[in-house]
Amino acid sequence: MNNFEPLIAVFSCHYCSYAAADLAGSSRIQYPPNTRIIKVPCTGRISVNHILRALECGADGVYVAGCLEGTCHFVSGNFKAKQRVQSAKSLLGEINIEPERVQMYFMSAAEGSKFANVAKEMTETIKELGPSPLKGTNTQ
Amino acid sequence: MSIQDLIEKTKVSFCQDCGVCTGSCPVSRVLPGFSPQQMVAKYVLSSDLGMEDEVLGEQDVWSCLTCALCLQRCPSKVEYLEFVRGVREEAFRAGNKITHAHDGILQTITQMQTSGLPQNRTAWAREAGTIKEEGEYYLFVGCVPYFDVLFKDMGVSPLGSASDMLKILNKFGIEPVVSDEERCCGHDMLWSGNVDLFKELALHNVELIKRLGCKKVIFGCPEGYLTFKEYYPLYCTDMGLDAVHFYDLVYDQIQEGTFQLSPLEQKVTYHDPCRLGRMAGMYDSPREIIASIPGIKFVEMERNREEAVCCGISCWANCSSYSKQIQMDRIKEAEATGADTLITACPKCNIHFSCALSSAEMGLEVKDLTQLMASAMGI
Amino acid sequence: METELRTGVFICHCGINISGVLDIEDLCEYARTLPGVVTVQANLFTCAETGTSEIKAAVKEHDLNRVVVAACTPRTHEPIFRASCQEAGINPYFFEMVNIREHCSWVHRHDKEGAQAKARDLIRMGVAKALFLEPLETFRSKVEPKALVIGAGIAGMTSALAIANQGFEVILLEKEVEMGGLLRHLHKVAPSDMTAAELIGEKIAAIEKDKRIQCFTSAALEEVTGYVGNYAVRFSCGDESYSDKVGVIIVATGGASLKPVDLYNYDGEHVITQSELEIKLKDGNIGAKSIVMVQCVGARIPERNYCSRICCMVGIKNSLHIKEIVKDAKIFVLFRDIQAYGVENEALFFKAKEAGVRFIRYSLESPPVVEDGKVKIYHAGMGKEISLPADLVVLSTPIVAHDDAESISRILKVPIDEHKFFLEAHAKLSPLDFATSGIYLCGNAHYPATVREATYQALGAASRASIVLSHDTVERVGTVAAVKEELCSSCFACVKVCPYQVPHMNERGKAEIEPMQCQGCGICVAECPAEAIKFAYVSDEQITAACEALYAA
Amino acid sequence: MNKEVLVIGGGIAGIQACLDLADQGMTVYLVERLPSIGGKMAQLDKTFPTNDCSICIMGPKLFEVERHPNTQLLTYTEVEEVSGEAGNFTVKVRKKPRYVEEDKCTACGLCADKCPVAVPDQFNMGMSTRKAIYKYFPQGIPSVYTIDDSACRIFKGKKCNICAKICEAKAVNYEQKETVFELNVGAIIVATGFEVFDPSDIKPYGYRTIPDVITAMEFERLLNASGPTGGHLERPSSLKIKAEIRQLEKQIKKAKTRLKSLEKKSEESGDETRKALEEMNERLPVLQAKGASLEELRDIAFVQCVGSRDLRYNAHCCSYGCMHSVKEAVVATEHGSELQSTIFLTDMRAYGKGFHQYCLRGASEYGIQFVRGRVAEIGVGDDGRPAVWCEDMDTRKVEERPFDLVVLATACVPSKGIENLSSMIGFDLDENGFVKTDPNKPANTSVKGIFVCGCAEGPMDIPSSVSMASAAASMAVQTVKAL
Amino acid sequence: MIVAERKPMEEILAEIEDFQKILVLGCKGCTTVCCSGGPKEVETLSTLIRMDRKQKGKEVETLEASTELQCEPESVKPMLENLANQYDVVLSMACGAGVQTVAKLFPDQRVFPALNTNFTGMAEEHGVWTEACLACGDCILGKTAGICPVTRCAKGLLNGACGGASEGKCEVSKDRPCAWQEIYHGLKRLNLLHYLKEKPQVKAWPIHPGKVVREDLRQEKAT
Repeated sequence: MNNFEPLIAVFSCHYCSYAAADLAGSSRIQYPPNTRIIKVPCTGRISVNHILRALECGADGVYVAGCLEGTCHFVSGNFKAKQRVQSAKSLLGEINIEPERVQMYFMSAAEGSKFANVAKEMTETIKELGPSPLKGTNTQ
Repeated sequence: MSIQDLIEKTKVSFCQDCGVCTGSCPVSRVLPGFSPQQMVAKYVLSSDLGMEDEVLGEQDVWSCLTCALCLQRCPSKVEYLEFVRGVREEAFRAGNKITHAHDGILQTITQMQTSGLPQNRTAWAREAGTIKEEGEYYLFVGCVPYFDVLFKDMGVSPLGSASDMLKILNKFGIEPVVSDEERCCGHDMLWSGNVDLFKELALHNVELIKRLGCKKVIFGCPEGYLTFKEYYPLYCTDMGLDAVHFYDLVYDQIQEGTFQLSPLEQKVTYHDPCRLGRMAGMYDSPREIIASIPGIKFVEMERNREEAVCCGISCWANCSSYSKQIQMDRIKEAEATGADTLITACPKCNIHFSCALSSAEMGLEVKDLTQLMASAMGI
Repeated sequence: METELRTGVFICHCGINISGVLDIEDLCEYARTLPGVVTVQANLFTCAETGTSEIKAAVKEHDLNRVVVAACTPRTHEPIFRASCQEAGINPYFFEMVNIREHCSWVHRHDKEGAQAKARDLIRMGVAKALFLEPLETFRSKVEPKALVIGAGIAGMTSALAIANQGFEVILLEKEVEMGGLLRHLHKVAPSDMTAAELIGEKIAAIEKDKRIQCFTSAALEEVTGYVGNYAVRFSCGDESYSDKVGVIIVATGGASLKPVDLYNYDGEHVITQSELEIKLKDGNIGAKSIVMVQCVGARIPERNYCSRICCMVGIKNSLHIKEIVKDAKIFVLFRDIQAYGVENEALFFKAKEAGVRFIRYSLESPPVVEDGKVKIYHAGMGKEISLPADLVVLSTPIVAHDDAESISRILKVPIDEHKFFLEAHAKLSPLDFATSGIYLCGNAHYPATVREATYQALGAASRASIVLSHDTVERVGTVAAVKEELCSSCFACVKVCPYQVPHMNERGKAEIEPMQCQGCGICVAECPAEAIKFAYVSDEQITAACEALYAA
Repeated sequence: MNKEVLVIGGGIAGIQACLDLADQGMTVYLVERLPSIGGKMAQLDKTFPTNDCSICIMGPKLFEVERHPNTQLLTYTEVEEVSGEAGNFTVKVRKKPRYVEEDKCTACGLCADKCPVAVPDQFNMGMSTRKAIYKYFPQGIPSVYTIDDSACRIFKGKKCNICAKICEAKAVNYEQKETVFELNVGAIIVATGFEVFDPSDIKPYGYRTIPDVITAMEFERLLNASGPTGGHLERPSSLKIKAEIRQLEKQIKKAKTRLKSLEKKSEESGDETRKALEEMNERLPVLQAKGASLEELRDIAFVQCVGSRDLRYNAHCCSYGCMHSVKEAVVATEHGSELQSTIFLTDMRAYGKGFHQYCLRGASEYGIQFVRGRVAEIGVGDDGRPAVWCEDMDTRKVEERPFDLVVLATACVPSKGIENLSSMIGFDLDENGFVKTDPNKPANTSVKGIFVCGCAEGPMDIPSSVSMASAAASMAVQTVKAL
Repeated sequence: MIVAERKPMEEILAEIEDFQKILVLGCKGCTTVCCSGGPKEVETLSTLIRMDRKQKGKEVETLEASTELQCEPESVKPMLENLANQYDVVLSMACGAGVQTVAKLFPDQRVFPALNTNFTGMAEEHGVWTEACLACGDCILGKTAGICPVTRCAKGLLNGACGGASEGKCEVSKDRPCAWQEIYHGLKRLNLLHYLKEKPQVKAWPIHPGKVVREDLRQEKAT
């Protein structure tokens, strides 16, 4: 599938990764346009259902981008997010959908280039994995 | 004066290693490897480390035209010229000599004047106009007579413009004193590092003029004027004389409108000599004189006034292909203005430009400002 | 819910920042097809007065109850548009902002249709989310009129005095035995020529005299909880532990000068640092005639790629002081770029040159080589390597962050950058604030600064802090979680996961969240097995709506 | 206790001081002599080191100053007289008439469209024109129009009042008079900023004589979307040619219509206009050919320390020149990726937070070349493009390098009105003309109760101005509270 | 409370393989508290089912609901009645009692358990539960310092330690403390060691299924 352009949902937190995305923007660091950011106050706000819902609604890949461990603005939000991403991956494994479609990343507000690299890297991995097995009619 | 004191006096330590001097220097544009900034840095460091003799023998210091463009543009106001002059003194004392042009004939003439040989400097003056034995004004003739003899074949007549000057002075009712005992003003010696000879000449001239009872010394040649005005006081105490440039006198007369000039249908441009413009600060008198000639069309060169470029040679030394290139650039710049005559106010520039023109078929003609005025005054 | 959802979409050109890459007309066209959208307008500068008044007019004209703006980042511009919605008469939280500049036009310049498709998706998601926006109110909480200042260097002391002078109490913590920070080791402070000892002596005397300042030396900050206006702080001083309530916190923990271990064979005797030179200057004997200073030692190099701003001026100042003591000292300063910015510094630079201090430039690729008694360096003037006599070599090293910066950042939950300097809210326009409201910073803790800069940064931080202290309440916006008691299964999950221990069981045996204390992170909302906690600011319905709008079938 | 404070100057420093004071409950008068606040920062396109768009990060603050309950914005106003002492200053201010009612004007811009008079626009450094009735800049606050009485025909005795007729809000009022009123304040903060040094008397640089030699601020406006070329980078020389072509085409059209009307009246004087028409028709293709031959802007030179670190003009360093040029080179590359920038400098002064990395990235990712050596002379090469003479201190080569555009990073000099303000109030100035302060009390001037912040005190970058503004605010509050 | 855990997905999917309309029925009681069968987990399970079916291209319709107490007919009956014929099968996320109540109320309705009921347990920390009570019907906790030897001792000995423990840890596995040593320490603390000397216990193990009848509460059947 060479010209397959994956659709990747990104849950990013207002204080760190959203700010990093802004910095990537103001520093004009180019990266593929496959990511769609959904802003939340903290990645701790994201539950397993949101991740599964995003996949079900047509995303080929989902990643949650939180603050560097230990610097989360809300102390433990990114740990909870990491646990929930891990549980979503194992659930997907159970219904044999590739767990690599869901990832957790950590970055600080000052790492614009890291945000861009993560976007590039995730687009590449999902391109290799191919379109989401759920592709077909969008049920709901 | 040791280089350390020289650095102190001329504030060379302020140098910001910025290279504006080299970027402006006409010589470094044609002579690769010549960088005034590097030269300064080398002398400063070697004197700091006490290795002065290692660098005093270098030739670069002589390539500098001492045209003061770098002094005028230096953002740290380093007195670059005084520094070069001081270094040349030290170099000269260490036996490092400037390479003379024209097989050193000019330098020999200056040398001979100190040996008391009687000179017939004033014969032309008696024919051209009336001069006096003593009086208020003294006309400093300088080396013009010698130039006349040496460079006759080049179509220049330095004495011609000197006699025109005398005639014009007489027209103004000034009968200056001219003396055979006058010696070369010593400008070339000062800038070639031979400061002892310069002192000797300076003291002699000052003593002569004072003996003749004159108060004001009129100069036609910018180098004499500058040397007498700025550098004689450094070595002669209580001179009691002040130097007056011929063009300033003419300028005063124009202001009073005492004489009429007949129209001249010519398109001219004017070259500011370094000694007169940048170093002595006279830009306007020559231009006023040209402007006062009715019918004349005056157009400025691209690089004029304090931005003017040197005529390529100084102290009759280091005349080489690079000086020719500087001259040709300057002449091309003059031609580009569409003028048919390039007016100069310095006998040396006149000679150098004529020399460059002689070997190239250019429509441009070089003329001395005094001669231009004389023809406008029907002399 | 309202009668009928009427959404207005406003798409911004932002000059050419957005329209340079995205086709605004096409986006407007597309937005009109979205459910609930009543009017779509494009604007050259939506954030300008013309733009906001256009929004207000559109709200009135089409009586909109939802506003979506597709422009730049909400982090800077959401407040403007919220204020416009409020003035237009709708709740400021019926507003959704879509970022099609930083996240789209600026970063996908090379793939125009990919960017266009992304912009359309983002607008669709914004409009879908807007349909589920809910109105929010603001809360008020009391402000403790007291400040905590961490670090009693020149910066800490200055801000403590400034806050006290404005009539508020201050707790000043210093981890060392005595106050003064880096200045304790300095001889003189350029250019005022006042000795460092006098300067800090003055400040310490003022602090001891001021009853409103409680000063604790060899103190350590243990724990900080709470929020702006209401921080509970616990610190130990010696072996006693104290806890108190403060309204604001100022981080003035300063920095340390790098020990140039195995650089230019530093031995602390013939090859010393500038601070060691300061001690020699204090005793007035240098014991050396020819001195070579080397700038940028351990700075502006790949592993520490920042310029420490003040070491050039320290070098120049000390070279002048040496010249005062040893008239004919021969001083060479080997530099890469002299940071003598501004009026005073440049004047001092000229003064040093005038006094005969020589400056020689070297490049990162060919640094000087320090051997005993001499320093070898390539000299551009001589066109070759020369060797400078040096019976004393002084290395100018950069200011680096203290090693306890990380622990302070964890206690206060404030970010630090890769060099461990504290990260300010905005590099240009809020250099003295943290993103967390109520916490401020100044001096070397933020970035190396001269004494003059540290002083005005400290005064500035005091002013920023006094903004909170000068009001007796601070406002909190209603972006908080709330429990729907009828759904709660009293499983205590929320009580256990909340990082701020805000939820608790109320007398009816159901979970309850105190709105003032809730920080609005949403961790409990996602954890609650009974989906009983509602978060009006970012509700599940909004997130699900955004997910559903991800993929246009 | 008089809780009122006067802030003089509406640049970023004045705005920050005003907001800090207002947020602490003081009543603040912000006096700005131009029609809108924003100062020099409003003229910037982007800012270093974050590449934020300058007006985007400043806009919210402009709104806040206008909206804040404790602030009173006095634009187009100058301070006339100051008397009294700390805690009780009486200040006389004169508000120039805008001839537009501030409360009625909705800044719709209709009047400007119709206004027949066009004059050089100072906000765009004179590179474009604005009408006699104008808004200082699009996001300007207060968002109202102003009539420039030195340009408007009404004030030259001619009849015009087009703008009054067209204005739906009936906001135009030619009879508006200047108002003078007195303020009684406890403290004053001087935030009058700086002027950009005019390099026209540095003859070797040929500013004004060589069209493609411009100042950094002019280049900033060329980069900006609301600038003279809408953000499209173009050389002033090609702009001039294009303007001439437009002018010529307009004249040809006018001549054609006049010719037609003359022939209708069958008078013989038609041939004189016909001759002029032919002559113009000949000149047009020549100009058009020249216009077509202009290739895109490729090579840009940035000349550092123009009038700075120069004992002949300003001994001090402008503190932001190096970073400003690197930023402009970086931003320029966005406008056309094949642009190549070269910066001629002596010391690279990137001393602030994130500055050094920014310059490293400028060199590695944006291909900026740094030449160690100050520019000596800018002449015109034989291909008509500006050529820069300089000695490269690393390679020692002296050469003339041609460029399409030369940007002069000019010095920072004290603002025009600072002398009479200092004589009016009595605070001292240092020998360079900036406000004199004691390093240990950086925000205090020599007069009690009068404080200073931003570039009025000395050249500094934006973060320092903002910090110092808050410092001045703190000192003002401390002084007022202590009395 | 009753602690239960979700069955592996593959087992669940196999159970409901040939059904189209699936009612995923959570319980807001114990399985919500132990985060295995609450409304959130119901949604997770039904999403996974839909995703799985979609992946296989097979039709499915999922219905989500949660009873207050699935072991209480009054809570189950009305809900399932008004959802009648909207589903072919009930996938219950309640404990065993819930599943049986549904099965009992709707005998011809296929009901599948989505969870495995583990034990009646107590919460150690968020996300960690340990077994506490076996419902033996004859509680002796009063005499064992509140530590039940039946569930806390690996072998469920009633009359004292087996003697295999070392350093207080059971010989079965290192992380399990020996119940009887803990009981000894507890009693010592409460100086009730004399309970250990009492005559050995004999447990009257209940016969399943146990039944509790509270005559004081029983509603007379309307005659």
